Amino acid sequence: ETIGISIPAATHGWAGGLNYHAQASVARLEEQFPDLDFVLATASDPAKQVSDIEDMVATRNIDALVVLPFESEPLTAPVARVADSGTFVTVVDRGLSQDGIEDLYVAGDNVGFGRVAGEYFAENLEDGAKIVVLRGIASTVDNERVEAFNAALEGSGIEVLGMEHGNWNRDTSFTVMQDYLSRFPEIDAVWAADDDMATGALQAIEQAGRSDEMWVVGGAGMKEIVARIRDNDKMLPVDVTYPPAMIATAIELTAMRFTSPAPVTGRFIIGSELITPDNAESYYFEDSPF
Amino acid sequence: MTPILSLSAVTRSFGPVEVLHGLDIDLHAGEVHALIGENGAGKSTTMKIMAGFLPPTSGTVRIDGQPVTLTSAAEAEAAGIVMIHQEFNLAAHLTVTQNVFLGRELRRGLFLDHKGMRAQTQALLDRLHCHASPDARIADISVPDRQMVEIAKALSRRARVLIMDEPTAVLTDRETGVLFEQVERLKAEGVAILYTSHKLPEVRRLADRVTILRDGTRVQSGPANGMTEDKMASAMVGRDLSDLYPPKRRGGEGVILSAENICVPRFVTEASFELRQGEILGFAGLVGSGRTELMEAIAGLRPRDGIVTVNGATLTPEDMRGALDQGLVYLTEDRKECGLLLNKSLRENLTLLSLDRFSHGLIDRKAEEAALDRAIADWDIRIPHRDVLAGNLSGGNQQKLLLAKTMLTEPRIVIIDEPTRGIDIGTKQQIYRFIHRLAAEGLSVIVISSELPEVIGLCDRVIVMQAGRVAGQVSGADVNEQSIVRMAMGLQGEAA
Amino acid sequence: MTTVDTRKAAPRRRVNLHAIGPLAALVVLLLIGMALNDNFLSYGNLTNVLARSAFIGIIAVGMTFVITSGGLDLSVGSMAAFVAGVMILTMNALLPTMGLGVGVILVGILVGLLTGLFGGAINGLLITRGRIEAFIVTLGTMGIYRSLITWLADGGTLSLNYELSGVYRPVYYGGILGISWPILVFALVAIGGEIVMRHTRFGRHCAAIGSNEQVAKYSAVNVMRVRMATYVLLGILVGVATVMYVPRLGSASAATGVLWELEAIAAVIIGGTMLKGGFGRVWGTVVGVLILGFIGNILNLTDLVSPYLNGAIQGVIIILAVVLQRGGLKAH
Amino acid sequence: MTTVDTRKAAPRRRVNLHAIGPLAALVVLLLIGMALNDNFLSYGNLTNVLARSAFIGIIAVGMTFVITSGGLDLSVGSMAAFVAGVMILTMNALLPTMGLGVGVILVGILVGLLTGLFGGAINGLLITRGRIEAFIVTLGTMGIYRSLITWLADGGTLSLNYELSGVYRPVYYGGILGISWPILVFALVAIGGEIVMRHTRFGRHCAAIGSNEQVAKYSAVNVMRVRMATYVLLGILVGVATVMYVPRLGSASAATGVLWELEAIAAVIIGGTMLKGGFGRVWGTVVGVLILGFIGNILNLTDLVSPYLNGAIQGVIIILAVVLQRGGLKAH
Ligand SMILES: Nc1ncnc2c1ncn2[C@@H]1O[C@H](COP(=O)(O)OP(=O)(O)OP(=O)(O)O)[C@@H](O)[C@H]1O
Ligand SMILES: Nc1ncnc2c1ncn2[C@@H]1O[C@H](COP(=O)(O)OP(=O)(O)OP(=O)(O)O)[C@@H](O)[C@H]1O
Ligand SMILES: [Mg+2]
Ligand SMILES: [Mg+2]
Repeated sequence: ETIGISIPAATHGWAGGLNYHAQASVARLEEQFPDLDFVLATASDPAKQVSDIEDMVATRNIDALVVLPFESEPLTAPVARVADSGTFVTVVDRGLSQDGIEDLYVAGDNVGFGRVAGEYFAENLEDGAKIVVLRGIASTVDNERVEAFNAALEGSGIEVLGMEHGNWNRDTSFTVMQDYLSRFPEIDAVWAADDDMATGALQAIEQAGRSDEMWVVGGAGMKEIVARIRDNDKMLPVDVTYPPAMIATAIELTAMRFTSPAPVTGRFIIGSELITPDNAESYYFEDSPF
Repeated sequence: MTPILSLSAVTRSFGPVEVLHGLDIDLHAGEVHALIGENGAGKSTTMKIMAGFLPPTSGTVRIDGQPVTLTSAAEAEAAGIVMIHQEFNLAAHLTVTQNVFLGRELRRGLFLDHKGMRAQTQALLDRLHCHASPDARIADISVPDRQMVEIAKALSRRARVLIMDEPTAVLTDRETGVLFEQVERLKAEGVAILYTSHKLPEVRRLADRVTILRDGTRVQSGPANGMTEDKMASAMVGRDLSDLYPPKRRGGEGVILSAENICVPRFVTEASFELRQGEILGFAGLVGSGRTELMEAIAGLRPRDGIVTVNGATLTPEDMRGALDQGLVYLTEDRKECGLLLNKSLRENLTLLSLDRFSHGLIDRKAEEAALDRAIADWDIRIPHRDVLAGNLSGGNQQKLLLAKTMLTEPRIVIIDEPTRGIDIGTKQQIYRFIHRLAAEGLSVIVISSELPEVIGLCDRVIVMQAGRVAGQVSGADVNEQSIVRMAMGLQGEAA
Repeated sequence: MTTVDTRKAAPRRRVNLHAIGPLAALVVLLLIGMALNDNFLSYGNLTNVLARSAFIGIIAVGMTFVITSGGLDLSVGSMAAFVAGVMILTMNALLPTMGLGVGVILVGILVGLLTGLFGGAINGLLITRGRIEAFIVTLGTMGIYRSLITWLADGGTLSLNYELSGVYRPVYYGGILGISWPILVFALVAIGGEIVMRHTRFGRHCAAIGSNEQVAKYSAVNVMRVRMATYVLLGILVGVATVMYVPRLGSASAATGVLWELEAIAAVIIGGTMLKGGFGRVWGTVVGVLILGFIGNILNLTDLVSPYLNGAIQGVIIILAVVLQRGGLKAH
Repeated sequence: MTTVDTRKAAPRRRVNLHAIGPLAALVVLLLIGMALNDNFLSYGNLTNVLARSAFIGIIAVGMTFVITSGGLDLSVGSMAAFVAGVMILTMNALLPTMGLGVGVILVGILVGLLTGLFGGAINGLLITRGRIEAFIVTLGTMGIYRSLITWLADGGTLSLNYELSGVYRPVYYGGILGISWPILVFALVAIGGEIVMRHTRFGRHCAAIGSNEQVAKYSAVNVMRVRMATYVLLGILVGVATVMYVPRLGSASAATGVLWELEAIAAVIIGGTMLKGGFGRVWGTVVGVLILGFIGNILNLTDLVSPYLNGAIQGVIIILAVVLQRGGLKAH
């Protein structure tokens, strides 16, 4: 049997982690189950991803599809057609815009991601505290997270000074953070919504010599960040998980359908959890590139 | 005495076509050698081979008696051979100084010696009585000035052999005189000079030795004294050329075009004139007197003030299409920059101006080909093969193609700027006849020319411009060199 | 001398190579595809590749005219995204009043074409009347359209109403005689483009302007109007491409049409059109588009290499495709 | 003659507008920045903007030579990412044997410069010897380098060893006399570039080749060598830029240097260099880089508009900046 996997290309850190875990689990499973074939395609935009899926169906005769949609809406109809043709479909992370297409759904919790971060800010900052936000690439994922974050802040009296896009990119975030620092004499905390962005922001804060003034909360659970939390870095009190390893879970579950008698269907939501110095050790994976 | 530079049994082919067939030629120190021949005879090709720009297909190039293979212009230059191209060899974005010293910039240590180069350029320009600024970009100076810059560039290279391909084609008599002074000086210094021109009186005046080419073969070579212009002409063309100019004819009475108070900012001030039906009207004046700009303005190619009427209809400024619709067409003096698409085929060039005649929705390729056949026959365009790019035609044949392109619009009024620039004497005669035939058929022709004999021989009435103004006009018996020159120099006011 | 023969033969061989260069590259690519996968030449796969190449293809045909006349347009990708967004918003807005049906779709298509035309006209006006370098104008409008679609979509995705999607879908997935609509439209646009480029005044004038603007002006070519027309034509074709694209994905977002401009320009140049203008051929562009389309397809046919290296292989093939016509390019 | 004087004066007026156009745009931008935010002119903010513009700036200086001589290089952004990756891998690998210290960093810098030189040489060779259009060659190598860095980083991020980072940091964050190193290096490169462009044979020959390759060749300019040299120079400058970039974040990934090529080319053209070659000026490029840098900065310093529209404003300003020198562009 052939399993097709279609994921976004490694254009930023989290997607890089995703790519790593996808390839690692493919390698593992291919060894374990010589009967299983895998086709992995990475796409840099939704249209390319639809093309990839078309190619898998037309030329590789896939029996199952694991897809992490670049965007929900454009992928809905194409994936629905694959599902209609009897192929087993696993959707990862970003749900399709129609219910009931996929056989298996493995996802992170974007709303939870924003909420957990927002709640941490609300609990740990005083009324009137000032924060700045670095958003990701303009997308539905980013919107969901930011909305949930804002909702969690509601009533806390925390003032959001600015929300600019750091595009899940270290360089952009460094730049935006530098400019935040020039612009606002008083910043108490930064929500960087992604560990790559947090890395860039930390450098800018350090450069400005304002490390004592504020702390930063990132997201996703990047190795280096987790390590710093574990080591009680004052600037990085916590992190919110959004593990790219979910793709490995999805691939393995899909493979199980062909290798074990147990029927595999349903929804697996991987909650966003708070990494604190106390539990950081259990989120640290030495070998992962992310 | 061994010649400084010589070719023996040189042939050259472009694709399957051989254009030079076993040519021999010797250049001696302190001698001006003229190479003459019809358009497409192979003069430029010969010169390029001698200066290392083209390799010969077979045969030998010798310098001081030693066979050499010149693989680049740099090598030739190192051997003291410098060439002035018929096609301008200047970078349009660079300044005069930068062009003059291109490839051999003066330096002080690591850096360019701007002052030194500028001063030397200025000196060269002064020597050539050229008023272009050394800091002007080539794109911004006039065609004759560009030619002078080419000459300056060649002079600055201190050559042992100077090869000049039609250097005077775009020059007026005065500038030609300046150039010849320099040539005499170089000759006295022992430089060997190879030179070509379609202006036979010049050849007579300057050359010590004349080689005549016909269809890529040397038909005659010998000392210049004893060679009359007529002899040269008939040896070139292969037939006798009597009556270069057809008998003069007088235009009709009806005014077909009238221009009133035409002003072109920076170039022309309040010029007015009338053109009559069936007339050949000449425009004379020094280079820079604004003739070109005036005519471009009338033809809709430049912004202008003033009123132009053709057959009673007023032309809109800057609307060449509108002027064309009224039967008025202008043939540019700058065929490289304004006239032809050098990297396009003959067919595409020929029909570009009158494409609507060939397209009824789609372009009629057959009709185009037929038009090209006709143009090649009518204008005697010598081409190696039909698919040749316009830029690969010989200079004179390019001019013929341009004439053919313009006449394809079947105009009623033709303004021809420098009609015979780079055209051989035989074809010149044909063109003059052609212009006459047009006039006889009732067309009206304006001829702008810097060659006075041409204006005098061709036109019944001549308007003289000076410094952007109409200085006056002469007609009938007054059309002679003296009165025109006096007026052009501003020595005489409104005459007629 | 021996040199004679080689010299005689060389130019002719070169020109031919230039002519067939891109075709040869395409054939080689197809052979590789056949060798790698049995399904490569299947009806389904060919239809897939051709249909999805249609968007870039339609745009690239317009780009051929722009580049031939010495211009450039970097904004086509974001313009496509913007047009898609406008179409989707319009159709969604009209749905309540006009009801579900072909009417809404037709209005949407019209709006798409007009938006494209309008976008092209803005580029053209700034370039001809404003006399600003095409690179800068279209770099600017590229950013502007990309921003506008992000803003229209509020950072997310604009989706066509689901039922409307169903009505519109056949425009991408349907067809006649087994040939899907995008392929048909692409073929029509390409044939039309080839005819216009080679057999009409407009095409001739484009090449003339790109070759030497001054000469074109002296040949009574209305340089401004022709140049303007190339951008408007390209804008309309962006509209056409988007009209075919919307039913494929049913949505538009900031990620729509990213890097299409680069792909379109690459296709044009692989096809043998000169980036500096003066010479262009539409059939070459079509071949260029197919080359790019099949490269992507072939990379999906196998997993010979790490997916990380796909881009490298793509780069190598693009260069190789042009090396095949190297001798030809020299001829110019 | 009276006509002479007017004729001389007119072109000069135009040229002046062309000359000061970008400067005027920069000044307007600075005034807007001052009006919008008090901290705009602060030492800290200016240092930030200048230092972060330095990468693009250094590359854009090299790009000026490439474009002036009629070329183009789309690969600089991915080349920078690749160079950064190679540097980081080298330094990390040397750390155990060479021990923590300046030595490792110096070797890393050398490797960075050499990799850049090598990358530029490959582009140059393919373009000059292979006679392939620069657009295609560098589009190809752009994909290749981008893939290679993704592959080297295994899809993720390559990070410089933490202690080594500490040693290397001052190269970005340090400086002398209150001027940080990137700014100093940028200034040196810019001044050097300006001198080379205006006062050396090489610069002169670049313009000549871009203006008319045939003429340059006939004037005994070694066209191939000069063209090759422009790409090698650009490659080295990409190396220099990367040497300044790595200490900033100590990491490289597939996201490094994305779109730098577009920014660099835009800076060059905003600065008044002609895209088709023949005329280039380095100081203009520097102004162009600063314009782009300050646009981003100003947009971050205010929230006049939705951040979604930042790109649109950026686009509008780029076009406006060039409109300011429109009269000048007409002169060409
Ligand atoms: N690059 C080329 N490719 C093909 N044919 C060429 C090329 N260069 C010259 N020819 C042909 O060689 C022949 C001789 O041309 P050449 O320029 O030497 O003539 P010429 O004697 O200088 O004429 P003119 O007086 O018109 O300048 C012409 O038929 C021309 O078309
Ligand atoms: N682009 C330009 N910019 C500045 N000056 C120019 C430009 N073109 C031409 N000139 C100047 O304008 C003057 C008139 O040009 P032009 O030589 O065409 O006039 P003309 O009377 O037609 O003379 P001729 O036809 O004999 O050359 C010249 O002195 C020249 O220096
Ligand atoms: Mg000649
Ligand atoms: Mg004139």
